[in-house]
Amino acid sequence: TGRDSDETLLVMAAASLTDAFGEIGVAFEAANPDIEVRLNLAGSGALREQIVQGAPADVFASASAQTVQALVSAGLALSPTDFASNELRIAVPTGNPGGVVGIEDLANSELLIGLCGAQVPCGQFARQALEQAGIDASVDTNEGDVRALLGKIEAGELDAGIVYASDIAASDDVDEILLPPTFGVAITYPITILSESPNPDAAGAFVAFVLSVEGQAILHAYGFDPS
Amino acid sequence: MNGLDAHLVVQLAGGFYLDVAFSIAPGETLALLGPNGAGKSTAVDVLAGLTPLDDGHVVLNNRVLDAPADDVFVVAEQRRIGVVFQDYLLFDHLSVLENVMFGPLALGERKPQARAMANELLERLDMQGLSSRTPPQLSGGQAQRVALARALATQPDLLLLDEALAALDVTTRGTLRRVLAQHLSDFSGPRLLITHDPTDAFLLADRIAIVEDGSLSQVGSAEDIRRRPATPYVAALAGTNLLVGTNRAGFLTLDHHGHDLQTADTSIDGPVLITVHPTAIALHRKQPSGSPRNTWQTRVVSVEPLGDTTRITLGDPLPLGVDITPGATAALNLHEGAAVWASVKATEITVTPAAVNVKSGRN
Amino acid sequence: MNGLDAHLVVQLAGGFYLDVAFSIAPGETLALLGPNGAGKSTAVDVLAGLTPLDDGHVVLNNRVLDAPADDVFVVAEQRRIGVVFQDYLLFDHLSVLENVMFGPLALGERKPQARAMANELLERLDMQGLSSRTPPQLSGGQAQRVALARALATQPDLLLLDEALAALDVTTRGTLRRVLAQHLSDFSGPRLLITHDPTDAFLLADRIAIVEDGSLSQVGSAEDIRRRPATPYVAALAGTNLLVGTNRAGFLTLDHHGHDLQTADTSIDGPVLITVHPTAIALHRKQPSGSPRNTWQTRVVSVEPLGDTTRITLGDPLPLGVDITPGATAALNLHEGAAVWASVKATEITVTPAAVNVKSGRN
Amino acid sequence: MTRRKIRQRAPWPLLVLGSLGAAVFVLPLIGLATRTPWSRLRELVMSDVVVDALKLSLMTSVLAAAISLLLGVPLAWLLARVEFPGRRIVRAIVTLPMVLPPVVGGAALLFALGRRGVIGEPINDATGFLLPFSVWGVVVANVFVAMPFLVVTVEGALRNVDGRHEAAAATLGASRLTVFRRITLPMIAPSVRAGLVLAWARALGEFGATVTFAGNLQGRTQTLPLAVFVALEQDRDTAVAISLVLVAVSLAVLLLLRDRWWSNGADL
Amino acid sequence: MTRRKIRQRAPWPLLVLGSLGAAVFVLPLIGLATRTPWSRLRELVMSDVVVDALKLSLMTSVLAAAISLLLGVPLAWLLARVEFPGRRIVRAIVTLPMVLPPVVGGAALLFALGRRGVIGEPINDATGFLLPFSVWGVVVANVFVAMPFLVVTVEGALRNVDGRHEAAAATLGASRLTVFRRITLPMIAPSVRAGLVLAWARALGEFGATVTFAGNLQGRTQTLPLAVFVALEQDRDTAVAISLVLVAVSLAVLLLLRDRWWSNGADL
Ligand SMILES: Nc1ncnc2c1ncn2[C@@H]1O[C@H](COP(=O)(O)OP(=O)(O)OP(=O)(O)O)[C@@H](O)[C@H]1O
Ligand SMILES: Nc1ncnc2c1ncn2[C@@H]1O[C@H](COP(=O)(O)OP(=O)(O)OP(=O)(O)O)[C@@H](O)[C@H]1O
Ligand SMILES: [Mg+2]
Ligand SMILES: [Mg+2]
Repeated sequence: TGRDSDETLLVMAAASLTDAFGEIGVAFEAANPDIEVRLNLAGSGALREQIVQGAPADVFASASAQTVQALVSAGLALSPTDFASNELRIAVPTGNPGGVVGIEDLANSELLIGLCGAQVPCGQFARQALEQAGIDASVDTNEGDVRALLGKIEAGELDAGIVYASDIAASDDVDEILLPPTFGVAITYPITILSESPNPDAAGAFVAFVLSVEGQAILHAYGFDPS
Repeated sequence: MNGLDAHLVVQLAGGFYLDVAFSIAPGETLALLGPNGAGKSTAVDVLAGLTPLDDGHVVLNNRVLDAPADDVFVVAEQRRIGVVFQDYLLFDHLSVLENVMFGPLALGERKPQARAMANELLERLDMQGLSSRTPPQLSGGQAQRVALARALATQPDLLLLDEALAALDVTTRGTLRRVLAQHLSDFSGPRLLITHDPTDAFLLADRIAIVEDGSLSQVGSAEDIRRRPATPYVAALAGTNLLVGTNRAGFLTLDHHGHDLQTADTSIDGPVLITVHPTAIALHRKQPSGSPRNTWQTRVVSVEPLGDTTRITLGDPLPLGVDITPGATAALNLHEGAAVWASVKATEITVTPAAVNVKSGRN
Repeated sequence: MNGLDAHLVVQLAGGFYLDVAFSIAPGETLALLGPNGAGKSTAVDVLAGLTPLDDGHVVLNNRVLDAPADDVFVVAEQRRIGVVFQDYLLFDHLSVLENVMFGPLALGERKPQARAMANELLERLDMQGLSSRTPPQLSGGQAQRVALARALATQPDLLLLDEALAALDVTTRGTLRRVLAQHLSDFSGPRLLITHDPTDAFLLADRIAIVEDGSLSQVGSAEDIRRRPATPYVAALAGTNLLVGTNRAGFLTLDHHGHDLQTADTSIDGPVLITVHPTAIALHRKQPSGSPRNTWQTRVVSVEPLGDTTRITLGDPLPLGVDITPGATAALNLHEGAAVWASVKATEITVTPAAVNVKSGRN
Repeated sequence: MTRRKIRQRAPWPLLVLGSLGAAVFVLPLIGLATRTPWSRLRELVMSDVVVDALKLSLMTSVLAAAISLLLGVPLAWLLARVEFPGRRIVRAIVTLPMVLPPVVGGAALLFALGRRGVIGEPINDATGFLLPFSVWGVVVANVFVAMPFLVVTVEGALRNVDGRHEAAAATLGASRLTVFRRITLPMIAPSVRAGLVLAWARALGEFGATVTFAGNLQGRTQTLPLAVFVALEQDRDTAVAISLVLVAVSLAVLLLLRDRWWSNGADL
Repeated sequence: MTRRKIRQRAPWPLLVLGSLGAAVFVLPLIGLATRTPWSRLRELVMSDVVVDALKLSLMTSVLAAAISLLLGVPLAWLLARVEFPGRRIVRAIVTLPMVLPPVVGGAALLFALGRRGVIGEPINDATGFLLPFSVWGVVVANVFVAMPFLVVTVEGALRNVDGRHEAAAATLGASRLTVFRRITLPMIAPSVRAGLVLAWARALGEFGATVTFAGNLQGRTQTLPLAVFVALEQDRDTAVAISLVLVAVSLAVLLLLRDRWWSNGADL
């Protein structure tokens, strides 16, 4: 991406959007040759901190409505739009060595069970699902993000864990176990233009592109459902 | 006054207390001698500014360097005092040449000049071939010569030599004594020479000060020291015998020994120091009948061949050292434990008033 | 054989090459003397197992300790060789007592026994009051005594003393010489004593070996060394004069000087070493007319008062040292540059065949 | 009479540079202080989560420092004093945990010691023992990231020591082990202490390798840095508050320690 | 004749403990190696992203190490040699970045030097200069986390040095600065080198403070560890591959360096 551009657009994106936004960025640049997209990828919390501290960013795509809401209340972000949704699944290592059948098995203390931490969206959704199922899971670790959790399941270090459908789609080394639809929780990804954006027009164009058919198609390819 | 004027009072942590006062005129060499642990190296540290005084003063060429009472303290690097440390303290990471150049460079000398000066000094000390070695690659005596060269290279106002010749071999020692004598007479500042070797002191010093257990016990010329030793240590240094006693009209009562002596010197009455030179004592197998009024029987404690002479040590009642020729030793068949008669003429027994307190001479 | 049998061949990085062979019988003390940088400390390192041999061997009491040809090398800690290092190498983090106890404890001695032994040794070396100090809190001489005590405490099979008395004051030196003589005669192993002080060597050693520039130049009794010095260094050590020349029926042609001498000894023809004792040379203001056949005119180069005698150094044609009394010095009005006549009897000039290669005596 | 102290004056270039250096550390601390919710601090910090994490952190960091000392000092000695084939490579490998992002380090530990790891799998099959998700996993992760600091520091110090004193000890009959314990170690004591402090501090602050290798469970494997990380995603104030606990603990420990054995009593 | 080398034998307790210590580092490396996609390695590693990140990492870590050296050695000297009020506190503060989770350290830097920071705001208002999200931000973050290792190592070494040689230099007329440069520094050179290696390695591996303070922008602030982080979210193989690049770089640098000045040429 070494070509000359008139404008540089700084997009803060949650780490779980790395692949999808990488491709969206390339496609957006192709459509808008005078705009160069730079992605700043980190945990939603770290991104929020950087925005609060005055990062010269234009767009914020988060995995958590809460994070964005905090910025909106602080007057740092305009009102967000949901651009994608997702579902929860139980992931087990290929071959299911723990013999996990359903959500009840997560209460089995013989198995090594992992969840996302309660501080991150996937952890919050997983806990909602467990609560609805009335299961008191025997958790061995609360991972920092869904990728870390999935990594340990892929490696066979954990017998099972609750992750997003999009993550399972991206992995070759896990099998999935569907959760009954009644336990489904609404998982949405908000995107917003930041109030102090140096390039509000380009930012608007980028958000529009994400919401466009082309953008949604890319997201779908990476396992996200439309919002 | 010009030269050094020092009154050093220091209390060290272990309990050692130094309190000595002396001055050295410009161009004068004072030798400081004393038993191990007497405080000589401590005095060097204080003069050089490495240990601050607790009391007293150090004044060099009218410049006050240390005076606790007036809260004056000049740091070492501003004193212009050259030191040869007893343990050399060479810089192991620098070559011999760089060690010697260090001082001149630190004082702002240009590199070529510093190198020339260092090379010249090293040559004078017979070290020219070794200038690219580092100190760990030197022998003990070579290291000492580097330390000497390093101290001389700064052309200091005061030179402190703490046993600067101790590790040298006899020939180098002779050479260096000459080099040093030469250098010392060129050099107009005062200098302090610490040594355990009376020969060094006698040859190189104008005056000798004896420090024992933290205070001065005697100060004087080499002649004074040799003729009138004030303590057993000084007597040993001068190679003579020293006894303590009381003179009553030529009759000497000894303080620590049960034998009386007679001296020809009746001028002093009261407590005296008694000196008997080792060559003044004659030994006999049988009781001698001649003139010596001082005659007693004793046993030989040790026989030490010292080259041209043999040193005989006598036992009770008077523990004296006697020097006789190896021939006489053989003729008298002297050996450890042999019974002998000793005699000494009254005229050979010198007495001096016991003005100075006599110390044990060792701590 | 029992005792030490050593042939040391070592090449150091800087170019120094040591090749010496000697043996020491059990109970015998060999003194190793030599100029600075001759290789004495290197020999100590090799014997102690700190520097491996390049060739030769070290055999102690029939046990091969180092033999490169047979690929034998016994590490230092299994040699039972006690060393007093020239630079002491005391352990600064341990107290004086702990330094001395270190060896016995390392060898498996119980603590109380080790402490008792250490205390006894320290007392014998007059250090009892200082046992809780650490080495940096000691004077130079005190540190040396601790090094000595530490080496003696292990009761080694071989004792190596590298200038173990150099930093001691005269009185302690005397005491320690006695302590050491006592200890050495108690101790049945061989010992090697390195020193620059001929007195130490003459008093403590049974035999003397002279090493110069990495090889032995003379080995013999104190008497041999004194009477028949083989090199200028040994002559200086013995306090005598040495010249090199050729004898033809009593007529001596000198190698480096333009003056001939006559000797009474006509038994040796060819290259000889010529010894003239400093007291055998007479000085006169006018040309003497008596018997001495060897008479020449010269100038005084230096006058050094040495206590009982004065050492006069003569200039060309023969650079000889002369010892006369201070009285005679005054009577003859000798001073630097004074013109004098010197004479020496033909019977006082000793010659020995020049068997040993004469070295410069300094590196 | 008390000993007069001569004031050492620092040359100005050192003073200027050193002060700049200190500013690098003091400024962020001021930054942190300005954003600290001082009024709510007590309440934020006195939670179960923080107390559990603090206990665990202290225990595991001290254990890790101790293990680093036990294994690291001998390793440093081998690297500094014994010539063996591949010494240089081992030495370089020792510094890898410093370079490797801790998360990758944690992953490497999993690959080696995890349930499916090269070593971990046979051990787990044979004994049922499992390092990850246990306190011991935290300790192992801490040792892995912290020990290099000790090893490098101690090895540097060992190279500073001239071997003559050790040789002297050998002539007194001391075995190499005795020489090491009674001569070498005391001679380099200040550097061993420095290395120990470094290793302990690094272990106390360790996050990435721990979370990856040992997981994150309150009371079992959630150390203070992990608690901070969790809090960062939820509520910055809590995160800052927990960080201050961390800072306070290490300050307290360092201040206490130094008095005793850092400065040999000659300190201010 | 070449000098005979006497083989040093290591006492077995040191050998056992030291080998165990080495195992702590070698095992994870083996773990990593077993999971490395060797066949795809070249392809994974030769991407723009990795090349950009490698360049940036080398530059910023070397700069950070250099700055740490420049400021850290004088700071260590002040701490070891000059008595000033609050010395112990400054010394403890210096070790804080080791204890603070790097993410918190990064936040503290933001609080101090960010656009809204205590110092950063006035500076930004006056000059428009902004540290975060710039290369200099990466360097500052690296210095902050890396310098303590140098300071602690060097201070430990300074306390090992006996002052008599420095005193001897002073009697030769050398100012305190000259003594420092020409005597003190050379005497502790091995420890300075050790500290420099520690600092450089720590800077090379730095992640948390950088991502928080400087952001994660490819080509500007995305260092290798940040690239690893991004890759971890995408594809573990790439992450492992980039980590190996990191390992290779540091191995190469360390192996090259040591030959020259670590071991003073006396090495294997
Ligand atoms: N750092 C120190 N702390 C406490 N006491 C010390 C210290 N250094 C030396 N001493 C003691 O002070 C006294 C004087 O020591 P100093 O080194 O001045 O003796 P010295 O006259 O030079 O002896 P030597 O002839 O043996 O070198 C000794 O008793 C010694 O033990
Ligand atoms: N580590 C070394 N590397 C290279 N050369 C050395 C080393 N140590 C000593 N030498 C050289 O070897 C020679 C012999 O040194 P050694 O220390 O054995 O002399 P020495 O006879 O003990 O002298 P001194 O009486 O001065 O102590 C000297 O020329 C010295 O410079
Ligand atoms: Mg002394
Ligand atoms: Mg020697």
